[in-house]
Order: sequence, then C-alpha cells, then structure tokens
Amino acid sequence: MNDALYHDRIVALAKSRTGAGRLPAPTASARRDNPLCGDRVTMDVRLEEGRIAEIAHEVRGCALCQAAAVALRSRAQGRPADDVPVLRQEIEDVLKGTAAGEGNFAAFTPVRAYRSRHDCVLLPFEALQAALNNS
Amino acid sequence: MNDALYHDRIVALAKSRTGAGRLPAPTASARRDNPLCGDRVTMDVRLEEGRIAEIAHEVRGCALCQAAAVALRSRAQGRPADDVPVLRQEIEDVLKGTAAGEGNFAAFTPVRAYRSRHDCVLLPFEALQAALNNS
Amino acid sequence: MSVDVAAIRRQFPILNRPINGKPLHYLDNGASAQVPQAVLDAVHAYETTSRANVLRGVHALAEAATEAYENARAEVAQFLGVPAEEVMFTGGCTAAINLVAHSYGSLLRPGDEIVLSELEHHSNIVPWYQLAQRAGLRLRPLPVTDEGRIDVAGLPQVVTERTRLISLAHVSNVTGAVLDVAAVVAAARAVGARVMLDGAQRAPHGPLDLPGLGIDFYAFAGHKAYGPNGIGVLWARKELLEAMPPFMGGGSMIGNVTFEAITWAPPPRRFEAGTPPIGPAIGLGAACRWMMEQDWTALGGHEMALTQRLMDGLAETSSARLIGPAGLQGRLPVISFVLDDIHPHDVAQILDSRGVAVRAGHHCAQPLMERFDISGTTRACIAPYNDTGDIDALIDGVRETVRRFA
Amino acid sequence: MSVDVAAIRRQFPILNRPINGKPLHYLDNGASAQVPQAVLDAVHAYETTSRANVLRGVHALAEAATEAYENARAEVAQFLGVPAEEVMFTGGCTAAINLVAHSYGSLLRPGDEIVLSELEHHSNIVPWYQLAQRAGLRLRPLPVTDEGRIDVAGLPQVVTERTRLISLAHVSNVTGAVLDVAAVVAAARAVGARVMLDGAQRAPHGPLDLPGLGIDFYAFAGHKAYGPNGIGVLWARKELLEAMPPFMGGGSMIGNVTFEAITWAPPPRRFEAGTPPIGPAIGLGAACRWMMEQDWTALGGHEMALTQRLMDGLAETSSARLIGPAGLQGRLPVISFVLDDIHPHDVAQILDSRGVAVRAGHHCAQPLMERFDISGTTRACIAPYNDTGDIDALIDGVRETVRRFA
Ligand SMILES: Cc1ncc(COP(=O)(O)O)c(C=O)c1O
Ligand SMILES: Cc1ncc(COP(=O)(O)O)c(C=O)c1O
Repeated sequence: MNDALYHDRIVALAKSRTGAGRLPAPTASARRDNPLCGDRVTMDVRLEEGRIAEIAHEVRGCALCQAAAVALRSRAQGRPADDVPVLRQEIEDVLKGTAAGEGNFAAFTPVRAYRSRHDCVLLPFEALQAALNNS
Repeated sequence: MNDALYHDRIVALAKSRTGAGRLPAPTASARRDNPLCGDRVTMDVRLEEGRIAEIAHEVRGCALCQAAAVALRSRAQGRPADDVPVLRQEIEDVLKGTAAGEGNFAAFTPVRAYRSRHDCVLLPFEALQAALNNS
Repeated sequence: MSVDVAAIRRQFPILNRPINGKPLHYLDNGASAQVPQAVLDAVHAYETTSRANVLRGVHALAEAATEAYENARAEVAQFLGVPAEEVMFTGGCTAAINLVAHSYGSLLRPGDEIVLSELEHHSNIVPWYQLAQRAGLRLRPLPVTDEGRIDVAGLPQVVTERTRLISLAHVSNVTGAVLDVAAVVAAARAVGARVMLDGAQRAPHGPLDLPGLGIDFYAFAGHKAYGPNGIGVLWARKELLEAMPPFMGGGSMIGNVTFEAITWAPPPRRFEAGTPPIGPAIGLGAACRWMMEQDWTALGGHEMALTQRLMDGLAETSSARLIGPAGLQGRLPVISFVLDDIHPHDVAQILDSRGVAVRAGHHCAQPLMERFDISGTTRACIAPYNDTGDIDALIDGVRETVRRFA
Repeated sequence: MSVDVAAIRRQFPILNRPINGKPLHYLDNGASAQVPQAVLDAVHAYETTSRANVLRGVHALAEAATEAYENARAEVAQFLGVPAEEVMFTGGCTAAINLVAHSYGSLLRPGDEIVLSELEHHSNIVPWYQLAQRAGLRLRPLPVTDEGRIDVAGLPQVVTERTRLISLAHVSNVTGAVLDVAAVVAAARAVGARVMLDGAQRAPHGPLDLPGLGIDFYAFAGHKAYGPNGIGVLWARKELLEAMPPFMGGGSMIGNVTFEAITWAPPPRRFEAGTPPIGPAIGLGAACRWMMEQDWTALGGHEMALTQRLMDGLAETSSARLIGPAGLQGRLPVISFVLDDIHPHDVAQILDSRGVAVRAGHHCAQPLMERFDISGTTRACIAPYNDTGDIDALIDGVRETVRRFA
C-alpha cells in the first residue's frame, strides 16, 4: 500500500535536489518548522518586478518534503509572486483528491491517503509564502 | 441487607440522644469533622483525677454517628482516660469483624459490611481522644 | 409520552445488575451517569484495533488513533455548537476550570475581581480561591435565593469595574436551578468582564448552542455526560485562547524547546500537554454522538415528568423539604431534599437497601449548605434511562425511612 | 529462552489485527504499549457492574467503585514497593511532573536551581522552564555522553548549594540508557537536594523498589505500562507530601470550604482534585497486577535478546548508526537509529507498509536532537509480546528502505 508513496517519481524528485541550497542575494527568505515532526524548510526567493526569478530551498525533512520543495520550485519559478496561492490551492486539491495536479504536482497523489504526511508536503509552500510576505 | 444496619438497637441508641448537648464546665473539648460527608462531632469531657467523670456530645451527623456517640459515652464514663484507646481498638475490631463488642458496641456489628460508613462510627472516638489530648 | 424508555434502558448494560437482590434504580446521575453500549464499543474498538499515541506517529495505528481522537473533538464541538479548534480535552471538569484559573488567571492583576456564587461546586470555588491567594485577587460571591437560584438581582452589588471574570454553574448540582445566563452576560459586558459557565450538570441533558449564549468559557465532565472517566472538556473563544499562556507543560504543546527559550504551539494543542486521554476522549465523542442522536424535546419532557412525580411524592411526605425550585420552570432534574431530623446518609443507606442509588451529603457545595443551614441533602438526578419505577422506589424508600426513624 | 511469547501475545487482542494486509509488528511501545485482556476486562467490569463516583457515596455501586479504585492504588503501590497513601493518581506522567513543578515548586525561592539533563523528554523540561520563569529559578542541564547517557561525571559542575531538585529520566525515551541513580542520589544528598525520576520508560519493564533507590519523587504513565490512557502516577515520600500545598483545586481535596478560608485534605487526596480517572485507574491497577504476575527475569532476558538481535541487524546495515549505548549493559530495549541521508519519517513510513510500527522524529527530546545534531531518529521499543518475527521484519524493512533511497 504505502510503498506506493515512495514510487520512483517522488524518490527521484527528492534525490534530484534541484535548487537545493541558498541564494547568494535573495530578495526575501523565510524558515518554517513543523514542531510535531521536526521538519524545517528555508526558502530563498529572488524577485524581478513581481515575478519569481529564482528559488532555492534548504530542507531538513523527509523525502516528501524534499520532493515538494523541488516540485514547487519547478512550478513557481518564472511566475508572478501572486500565483503562489494558486499553486498552494492546487497541491491541497491533489492531497484532497479533488485535482490530478499539473506537472510534478501529480506525483503527490498517493500522499492523499496519509493524512499525517500532508504537512510534510505543505511545509515548502508555507515557507515560500512566508518569504513572499516578508518581501 | 442493609436494612440490618438500621436495626432497632442502633436506631434506639441514636434516638435516645443520651448525653446529647454540652457540659457547663468541661475540662476539655474538641470538634472533629469528616469533610467527605460533612459530619461534625463536638465532645465535652469532665475529668476527675484522671477519670472520665462526664461526657456530653453534640453530633451533626447520621444515625450511626449519633448512636456511636451515645454508646461511647455509656462505655467511657467512669473509666480512666487512658482506657479510651482500648475502647477505640474494640470498636475497630467490631468493624473489622474480629470482636463481638461488649455492651452497646455489639450494636455496630452490621456496619462491618459498609466500609464507607466506618468513619461515621469512629468520628466520636476521634473527637473524644482529641478532647483528652487537649486536657 | 413518546419516549421508549425500555429501549433506552437496554442500551445501558449496568441497569441489569441487581443490587442487594433488587433491581437497580440508579438516580445518582449527577455524580456519574452510566455509559451506553455505543460508548463502551467505541473505546473497545480503539483499544483492540487502533490503539497508539496520537499526532506524532506515521504508522497505520497512529493514523487511526489520531483520526479517532480528532473525530471525537469534532463530535464534542458539534455537541457544543462551536468550531473544533476551540475545544480542548482535559482530565475532567475540575481540570478544565483549573486550566482557566491558571492560564487566563495569570493575565489578571492584583485587585482584579472574580464573581462566583454561593451555590458553586467546590471545583468552581477552590481554583479561584487558590488564584486569589497567588495573585492578590478578590472573590465576590453572588447570593442565592430561597428557591436555590443564583440571585441575578445581586449582580449590581458584586459586579464592578474591577470584575474580570464571572464564573457560575450553568445548572446547580444541588438545586437543579438553571442560571439566567442572559442577565449575567449583560452585566459582564457592561464592565468588559468574561463569563465562564460550569456546565457539568447541564451537558448531560442534550446539545448546546454556546455561541448563542454569548459566553467566553464552558467546562464539562465526560463521566457525567455518559462518557468515560478521566476526560473533560474546555471550550473557549479562539481570540482568548490565542492570548492565553499554556497551563501544563510537556509533549505536543510546544513549538521549539531549548533550555534557553521555549515557544508554544497554537491552541488547542497548546493546552493539551503530554499524551492526551485518547481512549476517554474517543468515548466522550461517542457519548456526544449518542446524545445528538436522541430526541431531546421528548427526553426533556420525560425527565421533567419524572421530576414532577418525584416532587409530588415528596410533597405528600410531611417531613420532606425541597432544597431548590418547587416548579419545573428554569430547572433541570436535579432534586435535593431534606427530611426533618433524619440525616441524608441514613436516607441514602436505607434507599440503597432497596436498590435505589442516590447521593447524600454536601455535594461539594459547602457554602450552599451554610446558606441553607443544613449539613447536607439527599439528591436524586434523573437521566433519560430513568423510569417511573425508579421514582416510585425512591418515594417508597423515603416513606420507609421516615417510618423507621419516627 | 523460557518465555512462551505466543502465550503472551494471545493476551493482547490488538496483535491479531492485520496492517496493510500484513501481520502487525508493533514496536512503538515507547509511545504507547498495548493492553492485555486482563486490563480490558477490569475496566469493562467497572463500567458495567460498579460504575459510580468514588469516596462520597453510600450506595452499593459507590462502595464497589471506591473499593476498586483504592484497590488499584494498592496494586500500583505494591508495584512500586511503597505505601498506598504515598501514591497519587494523575492524568498522566506529564500531569504528575506538572503537579510537582507547581506544588513542590511553589516552595522554592528565586535563585534556587533545578538540575535536568540534555536527554529529558519535553515533559520533564517544559514544566521546570515554566516554573523557572514564574519563580526566578535557574535550570542547569547535565550533559549527555556520546553513548547517549546522562553524564553523571558532570554532576560536580552543575550541582551546587542552590540545587533544590534533580529531575531526570530513569530511562531515556530515545537512547534506552538507564540512569546511574546512586550517583545522582549521592550528589543530591550532599547538598540536601531532592531527586525526582521520570519513570515513563522504566515502568513498562517490571516492578520497582523505589525506597531502595533513595529518591523522593517518581512519575510514570499508564498507557506506556499496558494500562489505559488518561492515567498516570506520582509517588512521593509522605513527609514531602505533607509539606506540599495542593496543585489543582476542586472536590475531594478540601477540608472545609468558605469564601474566606479553605483547608486541605491530607495526602493523597489533597492532590486528587475532582472526580479522579476512576476507570483508567482501575485499568492501571490491573496492568500493574499483570506485570507483577510475570517472570521478569525471563522477560528481561527475552527483551534484551531481541535488542541484541536488532542491534546486530543494524550493525550489518552500513548506513545505520545507533543513537544510544552499543552494548546491553545499563540499557533497556529502547533502540534509536539514523540512516545516512534518509529521513526517519521515510523509514517509518516504509516500515508501516510492511506492518512494522515504529516511531520517527524528535521523540519530544529536541535538546537531545541538538546534542547529536540530528533532526530525529527512528525508534523501536520492545515489549514482552514482541518476538523475533517483529525484529526480522524491522530489519528487512530497514534494508528495503536503504535500497529504495540508494
Ligand atoms: C521519558 C518520558 N517522560 C515523559 C513522557 C510523557 O508521558 P505522557 O505523554 O504519557 O504524559 C514520556 C512519553 O511520552 C516519556 O517517554
Ligand atoms: C456543578 C459541578 N461542577 C463541577 C463538578 C466537577 O466535576 P469533576 O469532578 O468531574 O471534575 C461537578 C461534579 O462533581 C459538578 O456537579
């Protein structure tokens, strides 16, 4: 059953670590912790005229959290900062099972059945939103 | 079953109220409360050369407590103050079922089965002992 | 009466147990009510199919336990008419009131005042007394009328600009009187004070609409509301909870812990330190569900008809005196009485020999006993599973007691 | 091995429940252990034959409930090797520690010091932190060795003339290390300090002899010791209890109540405000009885043989690192490990898919995670009902996890 959770796509996303690290000169940053499990995500963002030019993430967390950070970066880079709530809604819909999810977001479909892991997926979204709110 | 508790002898002892009231000039007095049930006993005692010359009791309590005060008075009056612990031991033995009890004390045999009521019977003994300790 | 009492009785296994060879007439519901099979089943299912610690685990049992626990919170919230995140599980009603006294109480200043009443249960007096001693506050008791009601006409005398909180029994555990909540809320609002209700004796009589009452805090006990022991509920408005520091410290109520600084989790977790009473909470959730499934218009009618029958029986016993409202208006089926010259414990003991379980004593309301200058009362509290046989057995026993001691 | 594990397993109904179509391998005992049938039966008997409030009632159910409740206290006392009147029932281990922090803590003065350690559970940190903030005390943590033991060699550096209390885990809930109690007691006695042990992880492994340890306070949780949720135990020496003010206020813990002055009942009642967790206490009494009926020489051997098997299996997994003592000396079967570059939650989740229940995360011991510079561990805790199949399933799962993330 929950072997399905760690299917190749999630593991590949997590292991790719695309965009992992910090930005040299971020417009804004934010860190978010999940005290229940100890996960921690730091998001750096560089904005150019309201657009997200670049994102970097530092994740001390599980594979779901790492994969979500990578996926979020790939979907958010290049888009207006105002689109982030839309992406957040999309991932929530995937977790609820009411949307299939575009691109990498579809990889999170199996997480739906594991309510205690939803926060792992959402943490990077929260950190990114917090960074944007700081900017 | 527990109708046996309120057999004629206990009810008669309680209703007799022999010795109820206060002494005009007690050698010593003490009040004891049972906060769990709200029972309250005041014992006045007049001593003459180490002997209990007279006892009076004021009981705000149940029939068992009233009957015990009457019974204790009848057994303790005229005896040396030092005998009170012996009487206390005797009534405890009656409540435990290890003694039949002399005189009026025998009336308390059926209380044995009602552990929550043992304190009702013991309260006058505690008040009398406290009064003697005060003297 | 449209209530099928026999069908209700069948749901409560203990009612089949004989007492001293006689059928059990359980009228001590105000001390602890009995549990329906649905509650026993819910706890048993947890213990045998999904027992685990909650919130922190990722395995299947932990997921199931967490879901059952949070579902219980949702059931309780629905029962109270409030959002789930405003509901905290505590160890009992007493623990819930102590939580407010410590947490909300720590925000009060010397000279601030708390209004209580003369009919409060010790659980709604002692925590405030302790707080008053710690923090230099003043307690101001509202008087009680001869009918055994909190005298809201006394509000102007005790509510002042220094009043911060008015904490009162929603229903008296001795007289059954229902509080005039609107009058209290109006008096509180006029001076910016908060209102807390001790709902221990109200909750067992059906769903509530707390937002409609306009109050700020509500507490009740699981075991008096057909749930297990070891569980109680505190409800409070979210704005208040967010401003309140935690009470007990431990696992799950923290944000981050170092020896230098500790941050707190948001409510309700902030107020649930350590492993919560998971099984008892699940049982209480089932009890609230059970209550929500009943027809309380019919059940209330049934309970009050039995109350009337009991009051009528007592009225025919010349030595009996009711402590509480004589009519059915503004009261619930908590009925206290005294018999001339017969101690309540003796009454209760003779009733017990006839299978009738009532409570006798001060009912943890010593100030009220002083108010009526009595050492205690004999008290019957009626639940949906009680029937006319229970009431008649009680009245017969009272008559026998009077005869015995005449 | 003389332990009939199959016979023990049959006493725990939940172990028959399949997980994801596979047999349940429950190794999350440190979070909550499972309950034997004897405990379920004891609680069920109370709920269906003698449920009533305790201490204040005179009817047959109240007598039976009171007797069962006090009998549970006696069972717990026997389990701990102490007199029953020194045993208090609380809502949990966390609640027991908070009781001491509030009650005993109120006797401390600004500048007084409390010694803890870096490996404490948050439940044995946060209450002291809150007390320190309230009362101006200083917390002094003992360091932890690389093996995951409280470093008693550090006692001379942190114990001073101002030390009033040393409160430490008897057994670490992360590393399984057993405290060197004698060294702690000696250091405490030298300065007149009191010693409290958090026995949450020790109690599930058999009867104790608290007087022999020379300590002053002991706390443990029912749900980790095969009992129900919502119940914990505090033991303290009678002289201490008599000098301590109450913590929570409510029914049953008072002497006399007026609005002007309140007097307290003697211990243990002084510390049990309100209706106690009667059913849960009765369940814990049955759990203690169950533990006292086992042969712990054999069971301890069984638990430690499984521990060795698990440590051997991990040693063959090159990316696994144990957090805790490598040998069996001075430890209990609480086994934590980390896998290079794989998050504990991922380990636990994959294990769950194979029916293996373990805990992953910081285990409410954030300062210890900082000490080892890790975000969390995967933890297995072994109980008498675990068998070699459980350990082998865990090791297989760990190997599969490593393969998956390689
Ligand atoms: C060492 C230790 N202390 C205290 C606790 C707290 O126990 P509880 O959460 O049952 O109150 C735990 C378990 O969570 C523990 O492992
Ligand atoms: C009105 C009232 N308040 C508070 C309580 C305390 O509830 P508990 O003892 O369950 O904490 C009770 C019952 O004992 C009560 O009747």
